[in-house]
Formats: sequence, structure tokens, C-alpha cells
Amino acid sequence: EDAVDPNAKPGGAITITYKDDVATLDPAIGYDWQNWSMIKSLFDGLMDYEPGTTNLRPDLAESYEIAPDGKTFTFKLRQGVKFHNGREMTADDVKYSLDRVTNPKTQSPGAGFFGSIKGHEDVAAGKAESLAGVTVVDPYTIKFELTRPDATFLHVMAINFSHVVPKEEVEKYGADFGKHPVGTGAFKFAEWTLGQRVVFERNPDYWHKGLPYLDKVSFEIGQEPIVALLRLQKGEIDIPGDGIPPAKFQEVMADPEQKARVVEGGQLHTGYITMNTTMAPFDNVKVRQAVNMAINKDRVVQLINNRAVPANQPLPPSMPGYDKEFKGYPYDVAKAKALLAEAGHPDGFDTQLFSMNTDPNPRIAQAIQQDLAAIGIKASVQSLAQANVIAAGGDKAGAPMIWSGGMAWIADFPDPSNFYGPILGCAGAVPGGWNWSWYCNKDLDAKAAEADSIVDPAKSGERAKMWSAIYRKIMEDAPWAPVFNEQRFTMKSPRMGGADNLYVDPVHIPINYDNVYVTDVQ
Amino acid sequence: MTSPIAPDLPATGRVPARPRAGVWRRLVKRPLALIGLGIVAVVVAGAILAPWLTGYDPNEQMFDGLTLEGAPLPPNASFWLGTDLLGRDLLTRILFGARTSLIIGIVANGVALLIGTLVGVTAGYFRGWIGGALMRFTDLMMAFPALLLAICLAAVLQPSLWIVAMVIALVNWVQTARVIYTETSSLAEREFIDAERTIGASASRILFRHILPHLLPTIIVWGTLGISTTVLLEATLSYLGIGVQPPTASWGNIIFENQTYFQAAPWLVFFPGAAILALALAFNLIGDALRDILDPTQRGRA
Amino acid sequence: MIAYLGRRVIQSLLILLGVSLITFALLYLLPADPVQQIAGRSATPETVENIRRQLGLDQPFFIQYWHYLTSLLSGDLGRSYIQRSEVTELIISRLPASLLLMVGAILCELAIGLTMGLLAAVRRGTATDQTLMVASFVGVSAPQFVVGLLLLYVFAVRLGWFPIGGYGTWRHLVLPSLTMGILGAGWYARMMRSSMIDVLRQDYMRTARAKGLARGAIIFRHALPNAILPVIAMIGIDIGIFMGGIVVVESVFGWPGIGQLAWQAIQRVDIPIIMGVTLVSAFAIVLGNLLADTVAPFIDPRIKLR
Amino acid sequence: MSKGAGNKRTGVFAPAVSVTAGPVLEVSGLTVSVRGEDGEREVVSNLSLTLARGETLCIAGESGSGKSMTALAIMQLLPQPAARIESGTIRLRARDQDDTDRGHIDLAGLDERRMRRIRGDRIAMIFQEPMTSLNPVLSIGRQLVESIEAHTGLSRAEARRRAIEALKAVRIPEAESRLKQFPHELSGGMRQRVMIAMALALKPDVLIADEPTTALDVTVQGEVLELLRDLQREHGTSVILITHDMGVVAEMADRVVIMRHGRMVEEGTAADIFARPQADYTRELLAAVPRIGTGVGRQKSAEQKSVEAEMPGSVAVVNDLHVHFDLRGGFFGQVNRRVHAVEGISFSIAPHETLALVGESGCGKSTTAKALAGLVPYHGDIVIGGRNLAGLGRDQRKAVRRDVQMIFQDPYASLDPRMRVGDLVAEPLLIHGIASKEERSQLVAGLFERVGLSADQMELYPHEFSGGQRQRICIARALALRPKLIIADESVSALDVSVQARVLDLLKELQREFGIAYLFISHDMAVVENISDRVAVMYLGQIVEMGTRDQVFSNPRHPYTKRLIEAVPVPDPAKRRPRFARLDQEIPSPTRKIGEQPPKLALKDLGNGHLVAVS
Ligand SMILES: Nc1ncnc2c1ncn2[C@@H]1O[C@H](COP(=O)(O)OP(=O)(O)OP(=O)(O)O)[C@@H](O)[C@H]1O
Ligand SMILES: Nc1ncnc2c1ncn2[C@@H]1O[C@H](COP(=O)(O)OP(=O)(O)OP(=O)(O)O)[C@@H](O)[C@H]1O
Ligand SMILES: [Mg+2]
Ligand SMILES: [Mg+2]
Repeated sequence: EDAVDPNAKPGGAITITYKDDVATLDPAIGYDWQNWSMIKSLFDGLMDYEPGTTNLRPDLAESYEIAPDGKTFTFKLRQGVKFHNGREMTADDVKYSLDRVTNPKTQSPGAGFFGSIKGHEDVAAGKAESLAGVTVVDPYTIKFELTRPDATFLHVMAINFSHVVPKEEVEKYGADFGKHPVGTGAFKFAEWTLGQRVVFERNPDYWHKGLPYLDKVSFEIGQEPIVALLRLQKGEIDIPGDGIPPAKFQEVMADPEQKARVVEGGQLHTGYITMNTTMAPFDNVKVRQAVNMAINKDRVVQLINNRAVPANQPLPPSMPGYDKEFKGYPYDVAKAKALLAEAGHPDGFDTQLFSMNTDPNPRIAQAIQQDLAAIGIKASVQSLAQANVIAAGGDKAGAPMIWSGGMAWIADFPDPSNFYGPILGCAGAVPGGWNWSWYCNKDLDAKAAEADSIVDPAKSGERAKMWSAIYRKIMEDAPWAPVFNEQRFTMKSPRMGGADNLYVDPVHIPINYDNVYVTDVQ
Repeated sequence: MTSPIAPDLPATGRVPARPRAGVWRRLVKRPLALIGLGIVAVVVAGAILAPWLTGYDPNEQMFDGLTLEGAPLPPNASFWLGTDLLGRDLLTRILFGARTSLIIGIVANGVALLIGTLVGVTAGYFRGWIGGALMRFTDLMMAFPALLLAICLAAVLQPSLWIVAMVIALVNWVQTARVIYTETSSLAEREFIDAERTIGASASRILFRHILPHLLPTIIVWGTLGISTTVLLEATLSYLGIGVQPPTASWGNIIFENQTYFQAAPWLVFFPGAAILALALAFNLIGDALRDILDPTQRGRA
Repeated sequence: MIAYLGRRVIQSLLILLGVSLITFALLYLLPADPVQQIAGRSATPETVENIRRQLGLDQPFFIQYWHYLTSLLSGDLGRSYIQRSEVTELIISRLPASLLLMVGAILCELAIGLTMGLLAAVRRGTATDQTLMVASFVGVSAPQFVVGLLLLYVFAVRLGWFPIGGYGTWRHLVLPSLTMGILGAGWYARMMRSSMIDVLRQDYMRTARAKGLARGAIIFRHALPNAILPVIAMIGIDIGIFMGGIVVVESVFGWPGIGQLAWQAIQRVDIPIIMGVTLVSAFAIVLGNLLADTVAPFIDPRIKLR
Repeated sequence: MSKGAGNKRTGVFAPAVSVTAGPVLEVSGLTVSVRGEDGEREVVSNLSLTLARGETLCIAGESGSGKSMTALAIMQLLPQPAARIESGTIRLRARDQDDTDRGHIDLAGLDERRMRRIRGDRIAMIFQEPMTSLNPVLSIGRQLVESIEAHTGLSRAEARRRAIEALKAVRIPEAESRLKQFPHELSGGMRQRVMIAMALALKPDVLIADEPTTALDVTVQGEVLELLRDLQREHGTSVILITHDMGVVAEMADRVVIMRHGRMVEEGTAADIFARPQADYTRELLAAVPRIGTGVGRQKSAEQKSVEAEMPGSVAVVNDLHVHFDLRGGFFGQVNRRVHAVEGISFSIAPHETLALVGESGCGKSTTAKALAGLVPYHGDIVIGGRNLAGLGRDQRKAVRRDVQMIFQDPYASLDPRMRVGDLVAEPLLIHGIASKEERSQLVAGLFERVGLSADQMELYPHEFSGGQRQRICIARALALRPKLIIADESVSALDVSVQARVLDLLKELQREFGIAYLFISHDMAVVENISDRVAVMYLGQIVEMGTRDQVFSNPRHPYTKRLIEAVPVPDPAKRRPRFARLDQEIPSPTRKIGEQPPKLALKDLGNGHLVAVS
């Protein structure tokens, strides 16, 4: 349990802005930048992370037990936790929630996370209504049986998709539950004016005494980031949810008063270039390595106002399994040229580089384009809307190279496996999948499965090493050219209080609403 | 003279031998039109001679073109109009961008104007089912979201300048057609059109020799205003992926890429904006002068 | 009149049907897959297939269109793929804002544009005329995003006369309307000037002057109604043009209209929303044209409704 | 017009009936020039004239001699930007309240604001082109009322009453309901009368009337002239009357000014001018005046007869022609009334023959012409050159159309204002592929000379011509194709008598040479008598009398025909009538409710083809 911040004063309200609409607050469905952490404040799962960190800890569960074979997890639930409608949450609700999220009728984008639970296939195929592997032992005990040992399972129990919903409310609102969310979280849903505003109120019955501090959190929707920053400067809002727009970044950092209100932190993000390993000439590993050596990452970082650090491997530095020793490919044009020549392309070749069309991605793509030109690769930039780039990537003959910026969002949970399965593993290398390099290494798939079967928390160091080895091997094959890891810069109003790491919480983005407070309440 | 069919009734008369002062000659007598022609000439020359006018490559991202924090440089001695967010020389990009923008603003816009005028005139003059069908088609096109068409084309076709030009022509004729239609249908009611019918003038002759000249003022207004809007529309379409792709410059996409930076780096929006404005204004000056010259009742106006 | 309106309404319905068919077909042909968007990054192929079946997207085109059309007839625009709520509800919640903005913008551009055009025509050839011409071209050539931000910066941030974006009171409406109006005003000014110049040299203007009428009466009573006709036709067209500009202006000013909804939907291939917004805007355009055509004979009695 | 209407005027102007000494208007040394493609050209040179109170000054003269320009210069309404006053003064006698100490105001230098107060109130003008001078989008009531309101302090209701009076005064039927109508719903003559009503409503000091009765039939013309006289008698209004009709000059003028080439060639009292013309041009003019009853009989020569025999049958046969216009009304705009513009007329025209169609304004003459030219939908049969127009294909119709040419009533409206007149006249030749380019321009130059224009003018645009000149351009255009039938709708009414005579001679000559037939629409009975072989009198869309010229003119049998002939003004000041006869019955209207049929008149043959309607 978190300690209550002695400096915090309860009360007050804050306002956060977003550009895009909040789609739904249904935890089984919401998967956006905007609603991800909003859902986290309305609902709880069995597990959670310590505020501001990536350290797992029980949440609705009081404790858990993992069987030695790593295939059975038993959670003991906290007693007296109440839904916002006043009813107590029990193990039946946990089971109902998991049955619901895996049921195809729910159309949950997260159903795949629960693939290791016994009976998942039947539910996914519509043959069963209920997961065979989830058993309610008693109202405060729930048991999960898996088909294989799964080291990520505790993380899975912390992601939004496994958050607990009350059956009666879901049935009451049906498909509109996402617009009338009822959970057990620190805040309860108060008001939603479509397209304009969502308001949360403090949940007085929150099981964690003393939290949250704020009485009210309002989200204003449809606000252009530049205008949001103007409003922040005028003191009308507290947090610009989409961050500091690139066009304003220098202005903010040049002003000491504003700069002081900026909090910087790492995030679980890597920006990379995918190369389609099934497409000539990228089916030649030397070509891919040449590309890796051709990119002037410092220059790219400079272009985005140094808001990132150059990357040399898929995992971001704050992720367990990140290999500090690994040096990756150096920036070496001559060597890159030589490699290209070895691969049979002394004069380079023509290709295409896809990129999403929102600033700064087309600019980054152009910088990459220039770097590639230096070794003779003439890449034409295809700057398209997100949906088109994603479609091209999911088509085996669609895109030779893709710059991932803007689409490869932050990790779902802080675990090295999260960077592998869908985007580098064989499972993602299917039409409509997200493995845009179409890189499929059966060996590594096996190794990954092996690593993920190390469930014992005590062996997490060993597991991280295994993952490091996997990513090292991947870098040898070079299906990606990692470019940078983005840093987060959150800006807040002067009255916002709380530890800095709450403002760059790796899980709650942009901020952890449950633990921050305002300093100007009486 | 004794042509068998010709009415040899009147004694053939003495024909005055007086050359008609050409439109061009009268145009260059007007100072405002001259300014307009001058601007167009400068833009066209700039577009053609772009490679020889500045020492830079339009696409070269120069190391000294950005500050260490990655900010573009304001106008200075080595970069006369400053640099852009990638450290490229803005002047060079504007000169090269003129090629794209001239094609869009003049060719695409011109084709749109042409289609719009033809459809509008035909529909306005032929009342029956031809006119009805054309106008309903126009209404359909107008009600149809052009942007969607653009996006779908973007996804299906290889992006190129000519495709964006085609799309612009395809969506921009609609408004012109409707305005021309309204005017044509009122012109068609005028008595001199009746008079043309009685001498057996064919429909095409009436349309092109008698109705079209009266539509000129409207065509000029729509044509010149269309320059700005199409040049800007090109940027939107390119953004959606059907036009020129980076790093090719066009005035529209220079503005579009940089518009959020207009406070931090105003030159990035101001100069290409001024170029669009100058081009549109220049054509307007020429158009206004033409309109006066071709309108006989305005003769004598300086 | 009733027969005319009846005929036009039927034609309009056919146009809407055409628009819906073409849009639906284009979206069908679009190589972006909405299911991929819904399913997200971690979805297994089974999940993707399940969702596709749930949404009926595995059906052949005409069956899908037929389903859409039949539910459309019962007033059901379907359910958004991404937002997961009724499209009807989403559109209804945002339509008033867009309509309000449209009305504000039309008022702005008429007020600015007609005044400018009138003045320029009357003062033809003078410095006033030239200045107004340049001004109208600036209005047309300036990117709306920049105009909007500039207005916001000057009048809201610096001077504090208006709120910094948002929706609610008339003060919220001023700046967005102005931003949209400035573009249109340029067009109206040029149109107005052109048709006014034409009217000013008609014989009946000489008659009006020969009667010794006041200048105001000559211009407003005699010239204006004649000159405004092409402008009326323009208002119908304008609604179509709005649909393009509304996205930018709504996003700059945080205006909760359908432009923002449409833009997000397009980015994410949310077909039911795209269809819904397309139909609503097509309806507005058709209505605008119908209105313009119906009003014209009241201004110029020579025009007959056909 | 009711007597004493003028007393109701609240303005300071009290009508002084006694003629005070000194002219009301004095023009001296007026020079007007226009700028064309090749420099400036004087169109009025050093013109001086005076106008006394209560006097009628007639300006007559050659078409294009600068009469209209003089009038426009006085009003300060010269066409912009081409024309301007180069020199001269135009002095209007001041009223007491005018802020000038010299007793007069020089209009030539007056600013627009003060000029505005003078226009309409002190000097009113009736323009030459009736079709385009009214604002198409305002009801005629509105247009009348506003000018009354602009210069008097009358209430709207009062002004409306005054407007109705004015309309009644120009004998517009159903004056009250006409207030709601729009100009395009009126016939040419009616529009002209509305213009007159507008000028008269304010009872100005000076009234300038530029061809005010050209578009009117003689009976209405008589009434309008009578009205002008009334006004003069009651208010001492001075009138400048520009006209070609020497009959009107003789009836109306106190003094006469004859103009030619922008200069005054002669001035004098009406009696003097008619009795003892000094200048050659004046003599020429007077000699050319067609006089009713003196029209030289046209004996058909043996030669002509033989041509006729060679070409049996008629050029055009019209049988039971009906033309209706539907009027929409009521809230839903459904058809509720119908104009029976042409109601079952039949006639035929033989080669070499001129059929004149006469009748009052609005009786359906132009509509008949348009039906023949294929411009309005009709019922009945029109057979041209033996071929029924109905049921012809496009190409055939084009061929037939070549044989029928029309000269429109309003020359300005029927010429494309953006084409050079030379090209306009050459156009029919071009369309039908006649002659090469050079031959064409020679032919056109020849045509120009034949209608009394110079070949130099081929390069000009329609608006650069005077009303009469435009009329001649239209004639030249119709002649270009040497058609079998020419429909001439009021084609010579805008021409000065000398040109008129020349054109009439030309028409006759062409007829002699090529056997062209004419359908000649006119209300000038003298001209009709001069040119026609047969005459048809129309009334309310039907023919009431038809026969040879002699039958109709020497033996008119229908009362309406009789009245028409009686109303013709005689070009002799000595025979001036004290008063024109007033019509006492309501002026009938061809508009009827749907389903209501107008009574059909039966025609009775009085012998030798003299048909008269019997009711
Ligand atoms: N807008 C113009 N521009 C150039 N020349 C013109 C213009 N209007 C008239 N003219 C010329 O001025 C001369 C005088 O014209 P005006 O209209 O005064 O003749 P008019 O005596 O009234 O003739 P009519 O009896 O035929 O009406 C004519 O030669 C004509 O060609
Ligand atoms: N387009 C029309 N719509 C309705 N009524 C019309 C139309 N054209 C003509 N009329 C009416 O038809 C009748 C005959 O008109 P027409 O023009 O044939 O008269 P006209 O004999 O030529 O008279 P004028 O001598 O005055 O020219 C008039 O009452 C007129 O108001
Ligand atoms: Mg005249
Ligand atoms: Mg007529």
C-alpha cells in the first residue's frame, strides 16, 4: 500500500485537455492514449504498479500465490472493496470480467493477452461462454489455471483489460457501458458531454484510505495542443494531455519559469525503422545492417529538439532486460556502403519509406531519407494517414520500410516480452498483423516461450538476461533499425503538487490522477 | 461580285482597312496589368531557373541550417529567407516549390475552371434532360465529400503531382459549374440570344461566341480566387498522401508543414504565403484588366 | 411550387442515395482495414476474424450496403467501430455546434464580403478598391489554421476579449466564425464586386439616377438585389466548402462539431461515422442548394422555378 | 389625371401659370465628346438652345445626330466612362431656395449631390429604350412610389395613390393591380407608359422626353401627348421632346430644333419650319415625311405579276394561331391565369407582298412575330414555303429558318453587346457558309451603306450607336441572308424620317428585285399606308379587320380601325388638333382566368377579301 503523502491536502479540481475524443471508458475496449489512464482511475485490477514506477504490487488482490509449475495462480481478494454503485466486489466479478473480455461479442482488442488461460480457445471460438481455467474458490479467492507457465501473467492481471466490472451495470447499459462506466477505482464517473468534457469525482468509498486527493478531475476534449499550451500559460488548465507541442517546445524551455514546471522522464518507447525481411533487397541481412549503420541518430534527435536519446536495441532503457553493454551498430557511412556493395548493391537501390503524416514524423522520415541517400539508397517517402500506413505494414508486399513514429505506442506493460510477440515474433508476421518486418525466427520464438515460462519472481534477473540475449540475436539479424527512445516531457500548472515521478508515471499517462494534488486548497 | 447564293443586292462596299488593336497590345498599356504580368513572369522564371538561382539544393538538410537545439534559422546573410525545420534553405525551396504550385494553381485550377464552365454553360443553355442530368450530377458531386475521394485515391494510387492535379480538377469544377449554370440560364433568356436563333446560329455557336464572353467576369473571379485555394488544397491532399511526397517542395506544403510553428518561426509561413498571394493577385490584376478590355462598354476607362 | 418542391425533394433523396452508395463503395475499396484498427496491436488472428464477423464485414459488398441502407431507413446510422456508441447520438451531440458555427460564419462572411464588394464596386478603380482587393486575396490565401491561431492569440490571449477556444456562449462563437468567415469573405467580396460592376452600368441604374434618388437608395434598392443573385447561389455552394474548412477551425478552437468527429473517424477508418457525417453534410448541402434555388425567384421575379 | 393633383404637393414649388420672363433652361456652346478606340470624337458640337417656361421644344433630326446625348448631358447622365462634356454651360433657372445669387444654376459643373436634388424633381427624363430602363427586380409600383417619396414629404399611402393616378393617366389598365407587377410582365408599350408615368408623377419644371411615343400605338400616343399638354397647361412645365415623327412635332411643338451631325442646322417656330424650311436638310426631312392618305398607290407592274405567277402559293400561311402564356400566382405558384396573347389568327403572305400588322400596344403583334420565327411555343399551323414548321427536323428547320428573318422591336436588346456590329451583320453569312472572309466583309460594308451607315462603323460595338443606328444594324443583319420573308417588328419607328424613307425605299426595292415578302408590324399608320399591300388590324390577340391597304384605309369598317386612323397626327402645325380624343371605356386586358375563353370573333367577307369582325 502506498503511503499517504504528508504534504498533500485533499480537495480541489484539475483540468486536463486532449485533442482527440475519448472513445470509450469500458476497460475491456479502451485502448487509446487518452482513455488508457482514465480507465485506470475508474477501475482496478488484481494487480497494479507502485505509483511512478514499474514495480508490480497487488491491488484488488491482497496477496497471490504461484504454484511451482508456474501454471496456477491463486489470488486472495481484498475485502470490503465497493463498486461505485455501492455493491461489494467479489471473486465472481473478477471471473465475469475475464469471461467478458475474452468473449468475441465484446470485440475486445485485448482478448489476445489472455491466451494462456485454460479454456481461452473455446471462448474465443464462441464454443464456451466461460473460461474453464478461472475458478471462484470462495467470494474472496480466485484461481487461474494456465496452459503454459506465463511470466507475464501478473502484468496481464494489471492491464486495463483485466479490470473488474460489475455485471449488473454492464447488463444495464449493454453496449453503452463504456459511456456509463462503474468500477472500484479512486474516481467515479460523473459527467460526459460528448465531444466536450468528461468529469470524474472523487470516490469517497475508495478502499485505499486517504486517496485520492483531488475532488474532481475534468478532461476537456478537442483541444489543439498549441491552444492547450496557451491556456496552460493563462492558468486555465493544469495539464496539457498531449504534451508540449513541438512548435512550442523551445519557447517553453527558454523561459525559466515555464521550464521549471516541466517534468522529464523516460518512457517505454522505441522509435524504429522496420525493413521487410521478405522483400528484396531487405531479405539480405547485410542490407539491413547497412541501413542500421547509415542512420545519423544524433541528427534525428536534434530535429526533435533533443527530446529523445539515440537507441541501439529494441528495448527502451527503463525496461527490464535492456542491455547496457550492447553497443549496437555504429554510425558509419563508409562501412555501410561497403556492406551494401558486399550485398551486391554497390550503387544502392530504389525503395520506399512509409511514415505517418503527423509532425514530426514526416520530418524524421526525410532525415532518414537523406541518410539513406548518402549510402546510395534512394527511398521515396510515403507520408500517409495512420490507417494507411498500418494497412501497408500488415500487407506482406506492402511496405519495404516503415518509420514507426506515431504508431508504435508505448508498451502495454513493463515487460520485455511485450516488445517481442506482436511486433517481432512469428505470431505478428501475418496479414493484418503488426510485425511489419515480417521477421519470423522460430528459434527465437522458442526461446521467448522458454523465458516466459520462468515465473518465479526470484528468477526475474535470469529471465531478463534471456530476453537480452533474444534481442541481441534480433539485432544481429537487424529486421529493425532502432532510432531513438522518446523522453516524456509533461508540463503542469504551478499549483500542481506531488512527486515528480507521478508526472512521468510509466503506466499512467500523462499523469497519475490518483496520487497528485493541488497546493491551493484551503 | 456575283456569288450565286450570296445576296448580291447591296453594292459591295468599301471595307475600312483598320487593324484592330490586339488584346495583348491593350493589356500591356495598363500599368496594373503590367505589374501582374511582371509578377507572373518572375514566378515562372524563378521556377524554371531555380537550380541556377541559389547555391543550395532544395532538399539538402544542412548541418549549419539548424541551431543545436534543432531550431530553424531566421533570414540571414547565408540563408536569405531563413531555413526550415530540417535545416534546408527556404528560398531555394520556395523557388523549386513554384514548379509544383504553378502546375496546381494554373493547370489544375484551369482544368477545373474549364470543366466547370463547360458543364455549367451546357446545363444552363440546354434545359431538357441534358441540363437536368448534368446539374443533378453536379449536385451529387457537390454533396459528395471530396476529401474522402482524395483519401481513397491516395490509398489506391501512386502519389504524384499529376494525380493531385487531377483530383483537384475533379473536385473543384463543381462550384464553378453551379455559378456558371445560374448565370447562363439567365443569359439564355436575353433577347439577343433569341435573335441568334432566328438567324440559325447553332447551339455551339451561341454558347461559345455569345454566352461565354458574357461569363468572362465570373470566370475571372473564380479562376483567380481558385489559384490560392487550389495551391492550399494541394498541401492538404499531399498531407493525406496523394500529392507530391516529401521532400519535394510546394508552396502549400511548406505552409502546411510549418503552420504550427508560425509563432516560433514566422518566416516559414510568411514567405510561401506571400508567394501564393502574389501569384493570385497577379492573375487577378491581369484578369481585371482583361475583363475591362474585353468589355466594350468599359472602353475609354484608363 | 408544391410540385416543384416535391420534385426537388425526390431528386435530393436520389442524390443522397447516390452519395451513400459511392461513399460506401469507396470505403469498401479502401485498403485500410477497420478491423485491424479495432483489434489493436496485440490481437491474435482469431480475435481479428471474430471482430470481422461480429461487424458483418466478412459479407459481400452489396449485402453490407443493403444492411446499411435498410437500417438507415429506420433511422439507424449504426454503431461506431472505435467510439463504440450510436452514430446518431454522436452526430446529434455535435451537430448543433457545427450548425451554429456555420450560421456564424455565413453571417460573418456575408457582412464582411458584401460590404467589401459593394464598396469596391462603387469606388471602382480607386485606392479603396485596390486595398480591398488585396485584402480579399489575403483572406483567401491565408491558411485557416494560421488565421485562427493568430486571432486567438491577439484577441483571446493578449486582449482577453474572447475565451481561448471552447463552446458555450456567443463570445465563444465570434473568433471561429470570423476565422471561417475571412476566407469566404474574400470570395464574396470578389463576386459581389464583379456582379455589382455589371449591374451599375445597366440602363435601369441610369433611370434610378434620373429620378434623383439618394445614393443609398440607388445602391441598396436598385443595384443590390440585382447584384446579389449570383451571391445567393454561392451560399448553397458555400455549405460544401465549409465542410472542408470546418475541420481545421473546429480543432483550433476546440469547437465540438462534426468536423472533428469526421477527421478522427477518417484517420481511423471508423466507417459508420464517416458514412453518417457524409450523409449529414450531403443533406446540408442539398438543402442549402434547394434553399438557394427556392429563394432566387423571390429576389429576381424573372426566374421561374423549374 | 385628376385635376388639382398638383396642389397636394407639399413641396415649396407652387405652380405659377403665368410665364415669367427668361428661359427656364439655357444651353450654350455645349460640346460633348466620346472616347472611342481611336481617340475622342465630338458627338454634340457647340449646341445652344433655350427653353421658355411652358414651352414645348421639339428636337428632330438625323438618327445619331446627338439628340439623346444632348438630353443626357442636361441630366448629367452621359454614359460613363466614355462620354463627357467638353465645354459649354447648361443653366437652369433657380428657384428661391436654391443657394445661388445669380438666379440660375450651371448644371454642367454641379456636384452629384446637388444634381440629385434636381433630377426627377426639376428635370425629369423619359429614356429612349423602354425595355431596359426599368429595374427588373422591383415592382413597377415600388419604382413609381420611391421617386415620389424621394422628392416630396408624402406618406407611403399618399405616394401610392399618386402613383396609381399617374398610371391611370397613361392609361394602363387595372392600374392598381399593376403596381404589383414586374417589368418583364408588361409589353413594350406598357413599359414605356410606366416610364412616362414615373416622369410625370412629380410634375417637373422641365421634362425631357426622348422618343416617348415610339413604342406606342397611335391611340395611346395621342393620349400621352395630351397628357404632356395637360401638364404644361396646369403646371407650366417646359418640355423638350425628341422625336422623329414629324406628325408629333407638328402637333406639339412651339419651337423646333433640327439637328444633324451633332450640330443644330435650323431653329424656328413650328409653323415657320414646316412652312418655310431654310436648311436643305430640313427640306429633305420634310419631303420624306410619310403622309396618310397621300401614300402613292403601288401599282403592281406587269413584270411583278409575272414573277408572282411563277411562284404560286404563299411564302407563309398562318392558320388558327394561338399563343398563351401561363401566369402563376397564389402562394403555391400554381397556374391560375393565362395571357391569351394570340387567339386564333389566320393570314397568309404571298411573295412580293407586304402584310402590315397594326394594333394597339399589347395586342399580340410581337408575339405573333415570335411564333413565326419559332421563338415561342404555339398551337395551330405555320406553313413556310409550303412546309409546316411543326414536324420538321433540326436541319430542315435551320434551312427554313434561313428564309424567315426577324427584326426585333428593341434593337439594343437584340444585339449581342460584346460583338462588333460588323461581325454581327456578317454572322448570318458565316453561319450559312456564304462567301469567303473578304467577300463577307465587302458584303457587310455594302449592307451598311445600304442602310445608311458608314463602313467605318463596322468596328464599333452596339452601345456606341444611337437608337436609330442600332435599328439599322438590325435591318442590315436581317437582309444579309436575303430571306423570303422578313418580319419587321417596329423596325422603322426609331428612325428619323429621312432614313426611314431610305430604309422603306430599300425594303421596297429589295422586294421588287427579289420578291421578299414582309410582315410589317407597326403602329405608325402613315408608314403602314406607305408600304403595305394588305393590312391586318389586331385587337386583343385577334384580327378584327383585314384587307388591302385601300380597303382598310379608305373604307375602315371596324370601329377600332376607324379610331386608329383618326388618331394619326398630321404633320402640319396648321391642322393641329386642340385635343386628342380620349377613350372612355376601360382598356381591355388579354389575361383571363384558367378555363375562361375569350369570345371568338367571326370574320365576314365584305367582298374582295375585305374581312371584318362581326360581334
Ligand atoms: N457610349 C457611346 N460611346 C461612343 N459613342 C456613342 C455612345 N453613345 C452614342 N454614341 C455616338 O454618339 C452619337 C450621338 O448619339 P445619340 O444617341 O445622341 O443620337 P440620337 O440623335 O439620339 O439618335 P437616335 O435618333 O437614333 O436616337 C452617335 O453617332 C453614336 O454613335
Ligand atoms: N413572356 C410573357 N409572359 C407573360 N405575358 C406575356 C409575355 N410576353 C408577352 N406577354 C403578354 O402578351 C401580350 C401581347 O404582348 P406583345 O408583346 O405581343 O404585344 P405587342 O402587340 O407587340 O405590343 P407592343 O406594341 O407594345 O410591343 C401582352 O399583354 C403581354 O403583357
Ligand atoms: Mg437617341
Ligand atoms: Mg411588340
